[in-house]
Amino acid sequence: MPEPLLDIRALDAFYGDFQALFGISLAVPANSVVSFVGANGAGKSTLLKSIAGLMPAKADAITFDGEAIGDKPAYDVAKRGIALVPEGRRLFPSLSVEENLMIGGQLGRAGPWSLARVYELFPVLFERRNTSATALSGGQQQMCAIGRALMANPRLMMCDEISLGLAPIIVRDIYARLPQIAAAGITLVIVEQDVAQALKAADHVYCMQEGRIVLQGRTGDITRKAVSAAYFGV
Amino acid sequence: MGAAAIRVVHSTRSSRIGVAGFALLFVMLAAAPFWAERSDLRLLVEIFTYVALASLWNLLAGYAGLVSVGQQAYVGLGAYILFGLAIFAGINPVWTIPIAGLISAVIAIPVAFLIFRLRGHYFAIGTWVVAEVFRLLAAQIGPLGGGSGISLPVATVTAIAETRQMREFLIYWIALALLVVILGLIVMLLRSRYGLALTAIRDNETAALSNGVNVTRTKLVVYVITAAGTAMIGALIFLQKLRISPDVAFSVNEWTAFVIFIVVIGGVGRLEGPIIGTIVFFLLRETLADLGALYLLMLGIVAIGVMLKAPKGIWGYVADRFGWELFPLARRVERRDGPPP
Amino acid sequence: PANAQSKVIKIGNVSPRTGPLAGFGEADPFIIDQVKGILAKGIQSGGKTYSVEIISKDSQSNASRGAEVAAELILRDKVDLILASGTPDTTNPVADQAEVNEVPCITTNCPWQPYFFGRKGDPKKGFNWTYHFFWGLEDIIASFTALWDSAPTNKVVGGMFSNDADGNAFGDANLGFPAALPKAGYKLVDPGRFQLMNNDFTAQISAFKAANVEIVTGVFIPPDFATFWSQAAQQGFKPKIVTVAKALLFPSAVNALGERGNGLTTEIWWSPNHPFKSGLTGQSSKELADAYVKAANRPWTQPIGFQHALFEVAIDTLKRAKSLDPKAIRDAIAATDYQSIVGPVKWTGQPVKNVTKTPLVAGQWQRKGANLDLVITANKPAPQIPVGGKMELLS
Amino acid sequence: MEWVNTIVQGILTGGLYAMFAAGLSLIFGVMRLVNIAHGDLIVLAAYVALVVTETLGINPLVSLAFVVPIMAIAGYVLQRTILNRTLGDDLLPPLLVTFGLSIIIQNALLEIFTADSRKLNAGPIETASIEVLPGISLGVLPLLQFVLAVAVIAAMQFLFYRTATGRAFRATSDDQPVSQLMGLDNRHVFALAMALSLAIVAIAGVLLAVRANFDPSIGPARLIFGFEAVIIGGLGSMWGTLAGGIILGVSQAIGAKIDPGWQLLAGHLVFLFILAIRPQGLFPKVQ
Amino acid sequence: MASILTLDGISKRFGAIVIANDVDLAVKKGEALGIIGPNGAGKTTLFGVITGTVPPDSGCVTFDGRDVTRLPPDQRCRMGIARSFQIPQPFGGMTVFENLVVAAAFGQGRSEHDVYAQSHDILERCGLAAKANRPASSLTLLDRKRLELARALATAPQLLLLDEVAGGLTEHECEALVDLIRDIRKTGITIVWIEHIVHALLAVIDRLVVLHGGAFIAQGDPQEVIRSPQVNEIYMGIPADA
Ligand SMILES: Nc1ncnc2c1ncn2[C@@H]1O[C@H](COP(=O)(O)OP(=O)(O)OP(=O)(O)O)[C@@H](O)[C@H]1O
Ligand SMILES: Nc1ncnc2c1ncn2[C@@H]1O[C@H](COP(=O)(O)OP(=O)(O)OP(=O)(O)O)[C@@H](O)[C@H]1O
Ligand SMILES: [Mg+2]
Ligand SMILES: [Mg+2]
Repeated sequence: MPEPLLDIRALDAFYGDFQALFGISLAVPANSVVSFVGANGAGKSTLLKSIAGLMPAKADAITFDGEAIGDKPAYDVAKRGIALVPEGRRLFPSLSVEENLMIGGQLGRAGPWSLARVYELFPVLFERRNTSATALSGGQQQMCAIGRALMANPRLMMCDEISLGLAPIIVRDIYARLPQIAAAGITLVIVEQDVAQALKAADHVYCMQEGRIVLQGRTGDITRKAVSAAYFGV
Repeated sequence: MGAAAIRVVHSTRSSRIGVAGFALLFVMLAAAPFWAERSDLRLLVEIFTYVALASLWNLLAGYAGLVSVGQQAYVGLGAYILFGLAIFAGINPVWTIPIAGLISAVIAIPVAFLIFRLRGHYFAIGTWVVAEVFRLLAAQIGPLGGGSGISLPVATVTAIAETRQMREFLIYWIALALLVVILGLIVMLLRSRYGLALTAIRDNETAALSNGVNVTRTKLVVYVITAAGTAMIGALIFLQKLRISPDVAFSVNEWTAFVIFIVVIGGVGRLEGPIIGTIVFFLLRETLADLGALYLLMLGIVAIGVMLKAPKGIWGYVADRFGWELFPLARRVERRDGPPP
Repeated sequence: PANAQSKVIKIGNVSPRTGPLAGFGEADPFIIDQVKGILAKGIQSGGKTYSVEIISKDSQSNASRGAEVAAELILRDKVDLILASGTPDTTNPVADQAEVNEVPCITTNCPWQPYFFGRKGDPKKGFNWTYHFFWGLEDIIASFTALWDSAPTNKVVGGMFSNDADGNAFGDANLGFPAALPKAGYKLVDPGRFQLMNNDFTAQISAFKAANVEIVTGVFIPPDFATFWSQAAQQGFKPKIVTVAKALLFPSAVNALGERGNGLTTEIWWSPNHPFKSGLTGQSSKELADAYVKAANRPWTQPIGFQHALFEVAIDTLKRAKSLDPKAIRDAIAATDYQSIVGPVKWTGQPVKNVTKTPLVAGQWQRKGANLDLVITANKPAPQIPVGGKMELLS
Repeated sequence: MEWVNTIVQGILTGGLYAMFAAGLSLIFGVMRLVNIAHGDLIVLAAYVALVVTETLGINPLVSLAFVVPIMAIAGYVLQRTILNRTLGDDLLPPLLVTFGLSIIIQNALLEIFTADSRKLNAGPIETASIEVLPGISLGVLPLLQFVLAVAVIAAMQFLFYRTATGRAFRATSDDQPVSQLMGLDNRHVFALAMALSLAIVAIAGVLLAVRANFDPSIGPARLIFGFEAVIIGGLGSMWGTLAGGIILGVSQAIGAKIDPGWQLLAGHLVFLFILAIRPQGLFPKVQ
Repeated sequence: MASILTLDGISKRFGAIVIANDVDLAVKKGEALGIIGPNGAGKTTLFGVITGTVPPDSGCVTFDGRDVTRLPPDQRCRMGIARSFQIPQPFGGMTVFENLVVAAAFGQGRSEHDVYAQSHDILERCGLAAKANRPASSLTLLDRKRLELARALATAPQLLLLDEVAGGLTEHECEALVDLIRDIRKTGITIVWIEHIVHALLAVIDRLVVLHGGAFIAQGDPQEVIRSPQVNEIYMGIPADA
């Protein structure tokens, strides 16, 4: 097996006294699509935040491209090519749509994604490029958030519930484009509630429950039923 | 599970101890004229006024989310009303205190309509400007000394009571009574529907509106009550100081900044905060004030230090650490069939 | 111990040591040191020897703090006599506290009208416990007009009075400049009271230009005067004489104006050239000023004399007091007849009860080498004080 | 003509207020930080200029070459060590900390420099003036100050809305964790903003020191006008801040013309009036 | 049956974006109406117009026979209009129970003590009773959504406006939610529900409207509307071969 792009070993995470992750270990190979499913509060978002450097962790708990980054601050992690589309979009309200995208690209990492490519992916953003990001509807905001992450030309992109609040047509659209994004050389980590969607999009799926991984496998080897069983903890 | 199966409790064990403690403290303080020195009485009056000012500001900022840096407007207003009525209408200064509260409440209403249009930082600066306007207007009232200020005629002061001692006792008791009334009112207000509404507004104004809370009226009530209370305290303070001038009566440092220090050091948004904060403030002042510039320098350092090390204030730190609460406001649900509290 | 305690006399002193008025109190440590040296062996009073304890507090240039520390001195430290100095912001609140708490009090360094009327004093009754010595508005008007009389002008005066205790007193319609100047043959242009810390004096400058004003007078704080004075130049207003109080008191403020400070005129309460000696230390004015300059390594200032005189009067009083009873001390103050470093101090009921006056002259800041020096140029109201030069016109 | 003069001079005073407000506006826009110590920092800059001019014997305007970088570094350090730790949704911590800072600066200056009134001498330029119309002379110094204010504000506006740094400022001000995800070190970005703010403070401080006497206690007096200018202009709008300053300056001049007692009052009343009509200020850029 | 809510000629635009252009809508008492539409169509804004947080440019809103166009949100809430927010807006510093008490006491204009029992009942129905004493800020997304719903219910509404309450829920959670909303319906409360999870919506509503380009481009029987080619094209996007 080739050296994984992202290697997580015994990762714990805490909110004050509350432990949200318990010794998570996993490896994400380069150019793969990995998805996480799990009930609300399972710790999926926390896992992504830990990888992105927004939660304190031990240095060697997270290795990216051979380097220990567990203790690095978020801005440093971002520079190494990890992008996160955060849960709840979190656009910058005082920036216009275009500026939101541009700030995503401000690290200046080389790669295929540019303003033009993002507008091509989401034409509505082009139409609204000069309005304030707060004036976008929920769905438009989600597109903008994805575009913003793409603008960084990341090697690893993590999407936290990107289909949340989107019209079915858009969800379909985004998932239809994921292979395209993956093909451009971006490794994808997706958190998704819709098990069917997750199984369809990913090569490998992890099921989380109460801060632990309870089931994992290649999407070909794992049945939807098994996932559901793990999912509901039955 | 039926409706009868739950009950809602306010108090905790520490709070019951707290209430008993306060009752005892009140009795002791009420008897202070019989055990304390003249200088202690005066210091206590000053402490009471600061506890009251801080508690009122805490109600406004900590509970209603109205961070005002212009409460000196009402301290000064109350004081000027006292001086005006005592000097020109010949009213006994003691009686002008409640009148000052009433008049200020009335004046606070139009002011509120103006500044309630502002939010957050803008509100803060707006209140400050209003206080400046009050100060500059006071400086234009010639009969009250204009910008020079004026002293309360000795005869007016001596007319308060027959002897010097009686006068000092009377002022002490008035201060204590005013403090107890203000604190009591705040506790009652916060435990009432208004308290709930206030916390809701502070947490999320849009949601509060959409859940039927009349946001403007709730804020107005708090603002007006605070204005009235602050004005009465202002009148009392200047009855002690005997001399008034616009710069002093409407001093942003003395009546608002120090008050904010006190509340934040003690713990904002907690009833105990202003009391703890005042004690710390006076301890510092009593020990260091003679150092002049160095004292103020140290005060600044203490304020910054507390803010950085214990952002919830001293009481916030203690309460989180040990789960103490002397005036619990939270409503806890308990099941009747569950374990006893 | 009770016996030992009764042998201590406590003097409380309140002055502005920090804040905008700190210049007034800056000599206090020096003076208190000097006085303590002299009193090392205590003082004789009513046949007994007492040691003297001086407790000095800072009013922070703030009337509210002034009242507070005065109350502390009276109630907690139980001082026998309380002193205060340095503008009405300190003298008045302290005197008010002394009056209602029935403690004898002596104050200075504040014109007597803002002291007396600012405290709602009644000239017929006066006060029971509080005494003041300094000069008054009539003196400053007299010395200013004497100064102006010495040079040819059109006698049109522009008045700049701030809306504070001093400015309102100077600009008072009955007691101040507006009433007195016409009587002295001058025409006053008074645009109105301005608020402190002003950034723009265009309105006043325009009014003065329009009225062809040649003399400017009034009361300023230093930053306001500097603003006014540079705006005047920028807007082409060139008066012949500028005589203002307060802003030109301290050498630092005048020297800060650079060349534009040369030729400005002001009132002089006390200077090293005053022909008075301290009844306590025997120092002449010159000797006192020199001692201060040596000890503090700072230029002499006018308040020094008065701060010193305040302690002189206090000690004289205590020596004469029949007992330490407040009334006895108060009576001793009333009976004072003392030669101080700022001149004789004796409360005779003139100009009003509880107030007595010291002589006042006027002079000009003139360049002497690297620094500006304050030279007495008009002494008509107090001929006993010698003039040191002649006033030069500004333009 | 007298009225024209009144208004023109009022506009120049407005330049002074805009200069005071520019640094405030910047950090208010970026960090929502109400800096109560701003006035005292201006005075601090004036003292730094005093020390620089006295030790090097140079003209105060030349001393800017030293004072600006010194203050900028001070701002960077101040933000990194203290102010960064107070930022958040709550407006109280920064309010309190900057108030604490204000009394610390005032009293430290008092301890070091005493209460003496000081002034910097810039030479003949201080009293120089140009007569633009008969009866209307404009002081060269106020004019210079006005021009500098406009230049500073134009530069700020450009920086804020046309450059990557400005974008970083705004993004970080909106959402700190997410801006970190974009590779921005929020502590550094804020410190840069404060450094820039204090660089402007340095200019304001030197101009203040040349314009009039200063002592350790005069900082807060003009602070409120700075806040008013920022708010009248609207959050995040630099040109708005300039407009706010001018509106204040002119209203005060007109007030003073009616009665000097109404000078400051007129400015405040106009401020309240504008806010009553437009609570978000005249040209808000940010909600 | 009488209309409980009518929108008459409502127009609203933000700059160049037209949210509503002379829109009419009548909601019958007891009805369950679904609203779908592309992202940004203006569905949430429409809720704002109904509840009073967004003033319409023109047109009028009638509720229960009264013109409420000029009334503030709190008053409309007390009249019986309740909403849940698309992005949950809990009172974070209060406990879950207190959140409910606020809604019940002020939404119904009753005294605090009178609503304790009722508030607790609603918490149980919404599956939040176990967390009653937890601060609302500590809730997960699902629980926040439940709290939104519970608070809206606590105001004892006649008309309940739900904005994407099913978004982000797992299938299982979603089913439970649908059951809950069905139960609410049974108590006679009129429901207007905006949702992108179409299958959840279809399980509850009687009528579906589609908002697009400032107008309702389709309305009627949910199944028919959803299958119409127009809706498929702009909203569902099911490829022809699926
Ligand atoms: N800021 C926080 N403070 C305290 N606890 C938190 C915080 N954020 C999350 N938690 C807790 O951590 C646990 C994991 O939360 P997380 O958001 O990672 O779950 P999730 O799997 O992403 O759920 P969801 O599907 O709701 O997004 C939950 O129990 C949650 O209550
Ligand atoms: N305050 C505002 N100022 C300007 N434009 C706004 C404002 N609020 C909303 N909009 C715009 O109005 C349109 C409708 O927004 P709204 O949130 O109502 O859409 P929606 O139909 O609820 O979308 P979604 O399904 O994504 O939640 C969007 O294009 C949005 O950008
Ligand atoms: Mg999540
Ligand atoms: Mg919506």
